[in-house]
Amino acid sequence: MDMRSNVDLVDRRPALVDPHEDFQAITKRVAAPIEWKTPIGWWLFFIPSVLLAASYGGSVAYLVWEGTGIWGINNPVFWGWAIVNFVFWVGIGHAGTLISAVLFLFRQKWRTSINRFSEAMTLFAVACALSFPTIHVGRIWLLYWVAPVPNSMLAWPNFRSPLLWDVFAVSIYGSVSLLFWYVGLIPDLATMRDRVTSKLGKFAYGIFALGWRGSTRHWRHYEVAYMLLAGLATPLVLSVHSVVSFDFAVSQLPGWHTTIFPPYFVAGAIFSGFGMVLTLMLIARVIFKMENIVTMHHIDNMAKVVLLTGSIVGYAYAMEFFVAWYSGSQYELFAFINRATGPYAGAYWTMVTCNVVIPQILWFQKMRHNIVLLFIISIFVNIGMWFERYVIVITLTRDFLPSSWGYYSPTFWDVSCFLGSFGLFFTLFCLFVRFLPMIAMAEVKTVVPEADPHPEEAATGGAH
Amino acid sequence: MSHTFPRWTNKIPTIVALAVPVIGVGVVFGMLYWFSPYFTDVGYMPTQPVPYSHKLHAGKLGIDCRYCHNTVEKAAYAAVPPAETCMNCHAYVKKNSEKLALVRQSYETGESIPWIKVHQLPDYSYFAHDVHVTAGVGCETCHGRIDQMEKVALHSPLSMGWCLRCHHNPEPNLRPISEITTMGWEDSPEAAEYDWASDPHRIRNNLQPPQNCSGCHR
Amino acid sequence: MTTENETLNKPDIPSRRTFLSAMGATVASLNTAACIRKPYEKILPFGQRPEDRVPGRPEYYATAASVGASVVGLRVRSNDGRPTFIGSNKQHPTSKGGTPAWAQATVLELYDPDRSRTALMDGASVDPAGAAGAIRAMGKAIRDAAGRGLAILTDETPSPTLFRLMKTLKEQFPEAQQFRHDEMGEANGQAGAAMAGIPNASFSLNETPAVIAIFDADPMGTEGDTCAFDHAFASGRDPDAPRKNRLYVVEPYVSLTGSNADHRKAVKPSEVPAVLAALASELNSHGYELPKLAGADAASDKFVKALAKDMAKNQGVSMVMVGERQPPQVHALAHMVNAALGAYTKLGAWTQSDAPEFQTADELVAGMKAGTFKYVVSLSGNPAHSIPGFADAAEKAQVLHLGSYLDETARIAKLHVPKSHYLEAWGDLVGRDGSVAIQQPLIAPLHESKSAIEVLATILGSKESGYEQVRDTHRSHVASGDFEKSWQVWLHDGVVQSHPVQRVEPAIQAAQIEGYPKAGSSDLEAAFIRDLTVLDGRFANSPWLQELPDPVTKLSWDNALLLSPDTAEKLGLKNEDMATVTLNGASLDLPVWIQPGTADDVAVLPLGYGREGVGQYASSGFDVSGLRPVDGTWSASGVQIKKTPGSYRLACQQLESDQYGRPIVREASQTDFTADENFVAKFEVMKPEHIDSLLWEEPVLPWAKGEQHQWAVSIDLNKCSGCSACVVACQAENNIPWVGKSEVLKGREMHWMKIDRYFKDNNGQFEVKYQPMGCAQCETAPCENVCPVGASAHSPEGLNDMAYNRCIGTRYCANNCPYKVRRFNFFHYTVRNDGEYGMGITMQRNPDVTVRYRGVMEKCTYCVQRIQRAKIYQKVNGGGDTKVKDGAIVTACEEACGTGAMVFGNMADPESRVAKMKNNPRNYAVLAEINIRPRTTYLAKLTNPNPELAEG
Amino acid sequence: MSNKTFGVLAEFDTPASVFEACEKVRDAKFSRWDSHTPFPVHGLEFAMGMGRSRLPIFVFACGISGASGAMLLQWWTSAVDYPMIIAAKPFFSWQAFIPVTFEAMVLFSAVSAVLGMLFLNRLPRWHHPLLTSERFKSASDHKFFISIEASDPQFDPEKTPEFLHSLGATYVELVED
Repeated sequence: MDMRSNVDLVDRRPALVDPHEDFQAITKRVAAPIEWKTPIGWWLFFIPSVLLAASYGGSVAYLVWEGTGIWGINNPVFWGWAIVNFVFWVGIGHAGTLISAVLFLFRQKWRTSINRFSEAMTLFAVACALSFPTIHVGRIWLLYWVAPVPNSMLAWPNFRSPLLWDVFAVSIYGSVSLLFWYVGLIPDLATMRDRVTSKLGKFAYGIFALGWRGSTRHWRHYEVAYMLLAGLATPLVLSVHSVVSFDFAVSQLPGWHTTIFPPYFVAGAIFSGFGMVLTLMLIARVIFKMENIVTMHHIDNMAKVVLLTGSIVGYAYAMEFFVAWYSGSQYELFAFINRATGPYAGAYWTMVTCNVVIPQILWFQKMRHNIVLLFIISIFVNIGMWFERYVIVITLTRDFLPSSWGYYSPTFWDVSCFLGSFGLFFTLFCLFVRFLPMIAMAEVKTVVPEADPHPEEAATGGAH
Repeated sequence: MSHTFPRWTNKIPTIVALAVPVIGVGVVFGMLYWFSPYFTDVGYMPTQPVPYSHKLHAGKLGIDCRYCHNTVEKAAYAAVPPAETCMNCHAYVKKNSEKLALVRQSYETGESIPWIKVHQLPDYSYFAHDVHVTAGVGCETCHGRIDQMEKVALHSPLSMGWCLRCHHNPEPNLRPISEITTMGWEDSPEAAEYDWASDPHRIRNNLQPPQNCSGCHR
Repeated sequence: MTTENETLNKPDIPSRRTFLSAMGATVASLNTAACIRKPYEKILPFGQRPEDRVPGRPEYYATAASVGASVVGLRVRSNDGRPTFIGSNKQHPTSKGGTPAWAQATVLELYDPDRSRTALMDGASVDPAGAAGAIRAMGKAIRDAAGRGLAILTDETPSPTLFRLMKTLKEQFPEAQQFRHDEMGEANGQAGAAMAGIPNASFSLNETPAVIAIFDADPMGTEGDTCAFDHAFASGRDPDAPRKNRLYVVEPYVSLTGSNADHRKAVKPSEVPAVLAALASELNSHGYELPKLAGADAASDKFVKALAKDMAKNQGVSMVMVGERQPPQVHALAHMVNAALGAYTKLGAWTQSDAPEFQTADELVAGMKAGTFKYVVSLSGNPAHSIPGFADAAEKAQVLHLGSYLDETARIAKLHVPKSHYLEAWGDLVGRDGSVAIQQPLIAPLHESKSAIEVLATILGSKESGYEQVRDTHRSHVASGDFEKSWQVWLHDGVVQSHPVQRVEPAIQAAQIEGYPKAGSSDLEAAFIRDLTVLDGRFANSPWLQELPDPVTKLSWDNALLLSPDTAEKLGLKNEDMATVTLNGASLDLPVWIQPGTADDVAVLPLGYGREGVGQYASSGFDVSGLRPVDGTWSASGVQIKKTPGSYRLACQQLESDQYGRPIVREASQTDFTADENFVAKFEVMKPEHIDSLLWEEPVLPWAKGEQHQWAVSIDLNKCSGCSACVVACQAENNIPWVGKSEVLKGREMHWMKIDRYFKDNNGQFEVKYQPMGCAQCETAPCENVCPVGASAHSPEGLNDMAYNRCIGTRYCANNCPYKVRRFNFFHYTVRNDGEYGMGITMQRNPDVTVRYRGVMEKCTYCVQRIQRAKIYQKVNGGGDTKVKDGAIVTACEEACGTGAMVFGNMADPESRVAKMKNNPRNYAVLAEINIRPRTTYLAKLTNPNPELAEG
Repeated sequence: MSNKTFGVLAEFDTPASVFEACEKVRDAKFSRWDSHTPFPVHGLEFAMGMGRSRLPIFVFACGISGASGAMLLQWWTSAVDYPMIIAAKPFFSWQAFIPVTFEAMVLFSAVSAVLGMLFLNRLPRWHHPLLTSERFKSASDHKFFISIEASDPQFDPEKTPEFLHSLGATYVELVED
């Protein structure tokens, strides 16, 4: 019987990886980017990123020295881009864990080619996200007061505050994602340890490989632990963006005080996350010649997810208006009409176009398979989702009393902090793709046909 | 081929596993003590421009606190007395003492004696002596045995937690109004069986020490 | 507390030393607010403590201040020798316990670093001795010349001592001449009164008229005894007032008075006389003996007819008022109308002023040009700027300038002497009703300054001590021997009881008035107005008043060319466009601001801004005085306005003027109210029973557990004229920084209290609604819930405490505040103020209020420092009774408010004023529907329209 | 390098072959042995005669303690130690405390899962004899191994390697300790 048929004998679907890849080939291909001499393309990304990241550091230093007044925030818009960026990054940070955890639980084997990649993205996005609420407070040197540690003031944090929930939710989300990502890395680190020749390499990979020996006795606990982490990360990923949405929903401001925020935020998060994964994946796949492992099949699936979540988000936009009208509260209704027609209508319609209209193109498979187009769409999704958060925050300009209405415009420092965070993100990302296996080798190997210890049963259709 | 890591490295995990919790707890409670006024402030004893001895005046001579700090019952500040007050006696007693030169000078020229502040609250917290005194909190309770201090030293941390503990539960620190300035009353036998609630001489028995922010921060 | 007053005039008063000690504390607070390591502090006790001085306990002294001839009685607080807050003197008859915004700001003016500090002789500074010598020398020279060639120029400050000294001067040296000029004065009014046969007398309003017709006057804002008028007006707005009043206003621009009108008619300045004439002739046809001036009836219309009818109906209790901006003839006619209506007999009294005879400014200039004057002694003001031609004529004379700033006059003066602030020098002031108040200093002069009295006395060669001079003036008023005793009483009360008042019965002859102005031209007219915050510019260097938004336009830090919407459209101008205004030769570029309610074809030009070389703040805005006609009239025709390229950003503090149909300011007419007492309920968005159905039970509401104090505020929108004195008072009391124009433009002003104002188009008639808005101490405060560190929590007495030193600055609370009354220190504004104002601002600061650090949220807590002080006082001195009496605590805003619009008190005490107000049917809470349960509630506004004019 | 033997190492080419080999080794009643694969081979642990991992119970316990600990902390700080009136809500407003409780639960269980796994696997162990074998490097790439330790009672320096050869090992070597 032909073990190289184009059908994955394990689950009778189109092969997840190019059937001509065997274990060794996979290892080679995945390890290649790390063993190559650094490609020019990498430097082209890395150097600008580092510069941007440095500018972020500079901006933050000036911010702490001078005060948050250097931003465009004012009364009534006390939260500006800082919070917009925070929610934007947290949102992006969702796809990773979702792909790894949820798809893992649902036994979606196609995830194996992209989960490592998107988990890394999650981590770096969350790192950027965490930086914003940290620097946006007025007295950053007292931020430790949010931690419930005994002190000589006998004072404790206020656990009723959504912001405190946020502190816990996002930081814990970050830590758990890190664990999840690292646990997944251990076997591949071992692989690298066994491949590298340099002393430093052996040492570095050796340390983090923890002396992994691929022992079945280890795999046994390892698989359970990984399963449990996936099981925990799944509710976590849903809770985090719900909690983030509470920052707005728990307040009583028109346009913020909405019960649909949690689901709507989560959908938006997945949407933006997949958008970002696509953006990065499409680049990396080309630069590092991963077409055989990250196949059209994967890309097509991701495009479908984008289409689905994008439509959910669109539905939420519509629903907001309905609820605002149905609530009978003149403040609510005004807030939403003002979004679409007020001084910031531009931002609103940008959001709608990028998030709802443009993704509809993906109904057509032809489009889903057009890499360039897909890339452009993914960029639009990123833009649109940033504007979604901007639109929400900017609702502050017109709340209850017309006497307190105002306007908001960002300053140079708002922009520099925002761009700077991208610098941080891409710097980390470049380092990741250069020094760590960006695809989970061990996992990919499990979905290769030869991975099955009972080929003959499989061939004769033996059940599993 | 040789090992990348020597054998002893296998012990590291055990060591870390044992050390981390210890260090963690250590840091938290270390900060709680070494970063708090209990450690940083208590015992602060600067040398004053005039070597005035409370031990002598308040202790040996038994001058009542209110003779000099005469605003303690009617104002927030228990004011440091003007040189005038010193001169009431020292115009006759030790009139030529070197130590008193500064006092005499201050009395004549009106220039202030630059006393160094010992009991120093941050400017965002407001303390009123008068209300505490009328509630029956003795000098000793916060300032300690002044009558035994040659140089005045800080007796209490004056930290928020320290204040609050008494505001949560003032009873143990209350004494008869007549004993306000008595030093050493806390250790005396009558302190043991004193029941503030049934004291007929108290001006008021309905104490409600504030525990909300604006009680002290304005 | 009065025993110390003597010590104040003795040379050795302990002022500067106590500053230093206080300084230590305040400066240190800047560091400690950040919880950085404690700084090293010293205690600086007195060498000999003044009697009754308790360190740290504030003391209060009665004194008085004046602008023009308007006197305000004050009760000033002093902390350790530093005047820190201007309170109101409830006993003063002409201010009736009110304080205008400018009076509140004078406490900062005292410490203004731009005040001139040393005397200048020919521009070179001289030591105090030298200056005194120079004045004495000049005095000697003058006396030797028997006063020949002496011109004394003063403003309208009504000081009996000054009057006495001038009279003695005139007696001793008949050839000496005395002139008077005051931009805030009432030259036209006095001329008009003289025409009508009541020279040198003043009218004081004692009770509210039933019908008030204002002709281009602003008795609430910038003219006359504003507090007295506000008080009288407010007393007639209550539904249960013995006499309700109705306010008609005819004016070219929206004055503060106009913004409170029941009926308002916007006409060009030159048309105002015609309207009054029309009213006169209408009244004539109602049988009053009043002239029918030529063409008067032409100006008559529905408004005038209704007004006349209304006045006739209220015979004796209705009156007209004409403003300083109108020529004397119009005033004269007004007096005739009032006499005919019998207003002067019932509503108030005329008092004979004991001021000497004065000549006018242009006579002075003429004399100077002619070289008649060798010595010109300018005791006040800045004549080189305010009197056209003075500067050029000055070369011929030696000018002695007594002034607070090194202004235009100081620069041309032979000898400039710094002028003492009224908080630094002895003086006295007589009000329009003849009541006299003693000005007692709270502090020795900070700089080498002299008061007008001292300078004049020196020139006269009399006793140079202002203290002695003032005492001499009033010694005679005490019949019996114990002058000292009554002197103490006067100082304590702030009013001289036994001062003789000479009332006059106005004998107004109903003759024809010569040269009554004819109806106005058809072209564009300019109207120069006094600014509502900096007045004529004398307070232009006060950052508080610069940042205080104009109650009507809400502009701060600038003046602008105000135009009506139609006129602006006609000229193709919109907000913040630059326009060139050309008027008799002179021209000026300034920005445009469209103000609804302004009369068409009128260019309104507020005075007092853009003063170069006075101080760091005075230069902001545009100096329109250059456009003003040389004769100093207040309006002129023949203005050209054309758009010029470029635009200019104006710092407007309220960008929306419409209520968008939201029930924020609730109002009804008196008649509708009597028809339905509970009309406010009609506005409710949600039914109370729906609001109260909560998800959680409320076990921790301590106010449900019989706490004896429950603080609350009630604001009667009927009584609030929008004067904004409370805003400045709040700023002074609570160490609120100013942020400057650039920050205001970003929307970062720090005022804890703001006066929201909304415009309303009441079928064609332009109306303004005011609503004071500060933290309402919501019981279910949205801000508290969201603070991650619990920096904002409730006190059991219902206060929404804000612990500045716990705040880490997430700003979530401010986002979640439905009233947006929380203020954030985006920058270190405190330190910025210190940088600009130096030690001055630190001296003014209230030691009982924390100075806030950068990155910290702040807001109103009902002056919690005053609450705590009163509670502690009660606990210490109450002998077991810890319940604070109603009225024992007065918040800063309440203290500044003369009309009693704002009442703070204990809700839990059913007898308290505030509890009673909460039971008033007009009581309502803004945004009650979101169940925040504000402790600050409002009494709905009641208008009193004339039924005949009500329907459009 | 000491001459003490750690054990014998046998190399296999396919998952299938190592799977069968493991079953045989298991039936031969070896106790101190192990198999090494570059990825978890489906069901191999059962082929080696091992049961399910007990990790989940441990994780569950930690999760519960994390959750209850968090709720306890919130209750004590805001209702007992220093109760403050916040927006007129109950001192112990448990509804508002749920998010933090949940997050703590997740954190505790996640950390315990990882630490528990490392503990049960006695990892990290950087120094291990097998890591010295050149051939063994491919255990993390494409080869499959069975190692039988010398400390196993049935171990015999001659017989055991032959036994492994007989199971179809493509290569067998002795590993020094």
